[in-house]
Amino acid sequence: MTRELTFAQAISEAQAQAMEDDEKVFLMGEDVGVYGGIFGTDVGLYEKFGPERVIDTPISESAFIGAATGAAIDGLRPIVELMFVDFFGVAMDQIYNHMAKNTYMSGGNVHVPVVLRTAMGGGYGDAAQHSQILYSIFAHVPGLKVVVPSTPYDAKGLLLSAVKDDNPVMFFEHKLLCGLDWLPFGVKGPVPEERYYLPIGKADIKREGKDVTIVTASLMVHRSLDAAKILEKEGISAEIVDLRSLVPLDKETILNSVKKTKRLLIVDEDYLSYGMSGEIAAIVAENALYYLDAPIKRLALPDVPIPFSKPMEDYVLPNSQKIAQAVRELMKSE
Amino acid sequence: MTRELTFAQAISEAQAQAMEDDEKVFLMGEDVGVYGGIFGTDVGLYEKFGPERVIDTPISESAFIGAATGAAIDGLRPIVELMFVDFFGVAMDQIYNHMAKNTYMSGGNVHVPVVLRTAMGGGYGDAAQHSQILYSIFAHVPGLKVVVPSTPYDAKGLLLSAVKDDNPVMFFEHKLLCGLDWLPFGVKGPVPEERYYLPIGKADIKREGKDVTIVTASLMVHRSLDAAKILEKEGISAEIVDLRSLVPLDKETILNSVKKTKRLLIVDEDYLSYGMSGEIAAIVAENALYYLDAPIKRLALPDVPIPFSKPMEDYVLPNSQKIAQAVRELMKSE
Amino acid sequence: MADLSKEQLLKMYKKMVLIRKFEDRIGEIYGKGAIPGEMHLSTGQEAVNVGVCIQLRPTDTVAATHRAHGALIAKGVNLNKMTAELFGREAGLCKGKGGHMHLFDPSIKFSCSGIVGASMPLAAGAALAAKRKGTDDVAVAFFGDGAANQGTFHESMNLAALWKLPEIFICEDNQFGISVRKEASTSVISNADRAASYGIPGVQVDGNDVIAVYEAVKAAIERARGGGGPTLIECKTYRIKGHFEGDPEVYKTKEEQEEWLKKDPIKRFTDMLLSRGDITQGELNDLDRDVKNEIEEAIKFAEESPWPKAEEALEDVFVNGGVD
Amino acid sequence: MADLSKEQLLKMYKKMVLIRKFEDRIGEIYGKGAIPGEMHLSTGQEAVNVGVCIQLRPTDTVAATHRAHGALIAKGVNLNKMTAELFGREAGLCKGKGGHMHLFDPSIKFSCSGIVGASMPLAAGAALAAKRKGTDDVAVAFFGDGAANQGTFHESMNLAALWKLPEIFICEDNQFGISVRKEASTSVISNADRAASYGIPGVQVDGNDVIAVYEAVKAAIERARGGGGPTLIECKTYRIKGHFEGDPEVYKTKEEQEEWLKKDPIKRFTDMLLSRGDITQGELNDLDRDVKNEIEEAIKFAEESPWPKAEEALEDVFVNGGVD
Ligand SMILES: Cc1ncc(C[n+]2csc(CCOP(=O)(O)OP(=O)(O)O)c2C)c(N)n1
Ligand SMILES: Cc1ncc(C[n+]2csc(CCOP(=O)(O)OP(=O)(O)O)c2C)c(N)n1
Ligand SMILES: [Mg+2]
Ligand SMILES: [Mg+2]
Repeated sequence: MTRELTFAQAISEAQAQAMEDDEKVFLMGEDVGVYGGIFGTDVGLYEKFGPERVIDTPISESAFIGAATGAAIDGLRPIVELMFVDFFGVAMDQIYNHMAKNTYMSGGNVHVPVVLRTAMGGGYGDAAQHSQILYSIFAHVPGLKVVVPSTPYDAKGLLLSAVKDDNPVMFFEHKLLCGLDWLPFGVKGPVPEERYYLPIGKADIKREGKDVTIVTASLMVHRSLDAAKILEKEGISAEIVDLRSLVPLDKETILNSVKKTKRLLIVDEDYLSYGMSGEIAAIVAENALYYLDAPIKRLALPDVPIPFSKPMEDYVLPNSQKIAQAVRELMKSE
Repeated sequence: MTRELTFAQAISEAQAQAMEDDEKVFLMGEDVGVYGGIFGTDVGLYEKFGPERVIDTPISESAFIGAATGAAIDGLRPIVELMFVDFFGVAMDQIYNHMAKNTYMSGGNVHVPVVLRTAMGGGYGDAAQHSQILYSIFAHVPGLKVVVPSTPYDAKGLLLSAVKDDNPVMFFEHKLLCGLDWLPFGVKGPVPEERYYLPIGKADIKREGKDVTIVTASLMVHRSLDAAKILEKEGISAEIVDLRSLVPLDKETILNSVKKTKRLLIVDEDYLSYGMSGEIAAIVAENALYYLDAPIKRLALPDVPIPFSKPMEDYVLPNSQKIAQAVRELMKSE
Repeated sequence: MADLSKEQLLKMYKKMVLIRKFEDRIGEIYGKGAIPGEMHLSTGQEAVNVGVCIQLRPTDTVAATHRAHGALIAKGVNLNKMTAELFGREAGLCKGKGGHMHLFDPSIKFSCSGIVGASMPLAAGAALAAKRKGTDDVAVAFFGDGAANQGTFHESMNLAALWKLPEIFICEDNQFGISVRKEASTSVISNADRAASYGIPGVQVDGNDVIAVYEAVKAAIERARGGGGPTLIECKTYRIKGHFEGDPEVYKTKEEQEEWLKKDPIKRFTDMLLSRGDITQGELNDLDRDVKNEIEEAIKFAEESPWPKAEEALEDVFVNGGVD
Repeated sequence: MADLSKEQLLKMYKKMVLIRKFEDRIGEIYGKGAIPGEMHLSTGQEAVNVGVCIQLRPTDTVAATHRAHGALIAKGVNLNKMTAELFGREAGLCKGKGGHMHLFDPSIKFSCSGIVGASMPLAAGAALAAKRKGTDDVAVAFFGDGAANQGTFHESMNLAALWKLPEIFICEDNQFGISVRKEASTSVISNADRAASYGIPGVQVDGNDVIAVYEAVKAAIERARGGGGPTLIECKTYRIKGHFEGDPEVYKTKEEQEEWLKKDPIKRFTDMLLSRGDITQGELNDLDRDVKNEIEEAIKFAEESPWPKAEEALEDVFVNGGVD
């Protein structure tokens, strides 16, 4: 299995295969057509499936995301793209009061198989309204599965599963993973050509270790892997749990890892307070308190909007140096 | 100081006094005029200040909440009402990308003194789209102060401070506190006639105790007080920390109480995961881990939309019996 | 009344009376505290609901509002299940999870929402699905005069017009959004005029005349089924009761209320039916009796229905189905 | 060109050239990687920005979009501070916190936002403030043809019309929302026609003719200052460059692009000025030189400006002020 794809290519391939397999699947969103998606995730789909199945929408997120819900209720399987998650505020009602709740409110009689894909993340100077993570908000409100892949392999396998899921799935794609020219970083990795389906709700241990557990997701998995390499040289062995989905959350994998290593760092690019990092900490404090050899530590975006200027942006974003440093402190503390 | 007001009356009085004191203060929202606010919080204001300062809006939350931000930047001090917090999804972009961030994005050059008041909470059969708490979402995104009063006294003093604050303040009013005929519960309490200003960011110990700390807010303060009475008879002394604001969060009061009692229950009417209960747990797990004699416990709304039917609604909402039971379990566990 | 048979007319009459009498009873029961939450009744607006829904197929979609009983009954719900849902019982349409503002009946493609303006995008989605599947089904979005100032109105109307979706926009102009008069919320006299912003037909009809509603909607349905795209229809009516039960209605005048009581759509339709000659008061009385029985049976059904198990609350957030 | 003095005309010319040349330089610098994030230039749309903003007072508000350089310069920003902000420096308008899409200059009541459609409610608020304070200031909202399909368009237009707010809605119709042509996003030919939905005047002008823009806006300003309420003006123009720098522009045709290059607003204005007789090429050359110097000075200022301290990132979430 030597073929390597970028994260964006993996997503586009998954979408193409899902559309080939099922007439009911179609894609809509802003600039998903000829442009191929602002982050390259839809390249080739318009050419392959035409304007009837790869639909450019007006800039009316409430209308077209709501329409995705309506179409899903009526038996289709829309993939709908919210260009940046930062724009959720113009369409949140359709997302959380309808897409997410119609199944429950109908007593399970209505199914809403929508995949809502969205780009997230900072690190390239796009400032306060185009750099956010925000997945914690969607994980907080019930009724949405929340998927946060970190590798091309996971992205393809989870996206194929998301399209087959009979529930609304929100699918978060970190821009810096995509592998575009104008963006820093980018990941490439082996991706099988054939279809494969990864279970939504299973975390993945991206690196085994014995001294400390780092629980994280998406881009921060890569930052943590880099940190682990630094730490290895210092004799610290870090285990990295890639959550892969926030809902359902794989508590078992988290708890087992913490019980083994006895130290927990949570790394989160989302805002620190009232978010993912707090939830993971709480679960461990409820269920594995006495296994801990040190207080839980969190490294997340401080509670400030994301500043434009590079020194300030660097200052607020977690990176491998800061992760390594946090682990060092964690190893010293008891 | 014998005069007693309902929670709704306290809010209406605070608004009246704020408007008397400062020409720049005005109120807008849906049905705030002749109707007096759906939850009675604006009664008398229209009669007193007229349609120029107590303004009924069209049902266009993005427009009028955005307009509040625009007017505040231009030197006014709007109070704006979002009838139910459940409707935030139609206006979230204006709230979190603009009202909350313009100060920061402008490098502190723009001030946004808006008070965004909103009603929250369940317990009267209003189901999945009209019963939510959601304060954790606003506490997660930076730039908003988040105030969650539990008593008429606190409501007046905190609202007067909110109007004087040069930052956007989101002010959460639990419907069941308001004291309306068609709603159950309701609180009345002593409220001074004169103006007084409570600091935003200070928690309040609503009951001292030594065996266990209950951290909570809004209506759940009352449920916890009832639970404490039950527990007292069983020889358990519960201390109740009323957060009063989630942002700023008074970590000191929480930590001091936990260090004293050594046991922590968090009671939250918001959804369990990725919210307030997790954040409080995380702060304690980071800062007071070794003081704990038992794992942290959380009692919150499970991660389901709020069901309509009474037996099911009762089942998901925290109440004094469940709180008492959770404390009993906490006292047993180590 | 063009092509309407006697049978159809009687069916319309019966539905209108059913809505009225049913809601009267629900109002009573709510007043006694047996139903929790809010309660929005559509008294006086029956002609709109019936004029629209009577001519829809079960496979046509309806997305309605917080004031949805009328549309749901007109669309052909099983009244027993609907009532059980209002009562929060296990046998309800949604097993008691939805309640008054969240009534779902996928067997007749009906949904509603408590969020003002939310019906329009959802119906656009159903219309898109019909178009993509190549059926000639249509989707109807009900919304109020208040909702017409919500952003979703504009976005959905543009989307439906642009994509020529078979969506029909029914504005129930009952002249109030809670306490706020339409003149105090709306910068244009008739919302029908706003159709021009999307290059689609906009029609204003007397919403208290069930035949007028029927005919305007008929034309819109034909247009939509034929691929001609959406139509906006404003139905002028009046909210006879408060916004919700318990509303003090301080913002209404007595004169206005009385004026509109005279235009009661059921009274008007009754007079018209009787004036035809081939329909007798006796026939109408029979229908009234049937309606009464149906309602009492539904209430009995609901009352006898067991309460859902409390732990049921934790089910149905997600359905099974997909990859494991 | 009615009442415009030579001095005013030259000022307009100078602003247009300043915008063009400044953005050319910024594009270059961005291309070299010295500015991060996205970069939306307004090349070809200078006549709109200048035609509108040249006649505003410092106390009139402008709320602009992600493509805001033109409006900000036309409104009278200190170019040094603006440039320093684009470079992320301490001396920037926002101390480096805002950047290209979030430029705030309260001294001239200017703001912008990276969220499509967000300017309209914010400007409504400024207009409401002016009205409440009893000044005759106005507020201008800039937005694109793409933004005109966003819900905020409808909501703000209705609010402004209903409350007769002194808000002027400037639709910069550059024919694209990123890669999507207006015909593929908009169900009506001219957004100016949508004014009818709010009972306000809707005007379409040639957005590449700075005088035409000036005159249409002048009438709207007079109306607004006089209490007559809002106006919607659609300025027909063309986005000469990509949506952002680096856009491959696969969705444009060469012919179309060339057609529009011929209608370059600066070229057209220059020809018109010279045809007057009292303005000479020499005068324009002098202005061109001034502009060049101003730009180079601003870039120098920005480059020499220190970077903000990293820890500054934690400041300014909240301001001091209120009760302690
Ligand atoms: C987004 C949103 N805003 C506000 C409300 C509160 N609300 C419920 S019904 C209503 C009035 C709606 O008026 P209209 O659309 O005319 O419908 P009607 O009640 O007259 O049938 C309001 C403001 C809501 N449910 N959703
Ligand atoms: C709410 C929202 N949706 C989508 C975007 C992404 N986006 C940025 S600019 C743009 C196109 C805007 O088109 P238009 O309003 O015509 O302005 P122009 O770029 O042509 O100046 C889009 C879709 C956004 N910033 N905000
Ligand atoms: Mg109405
Ligand atoms: Mg454009």
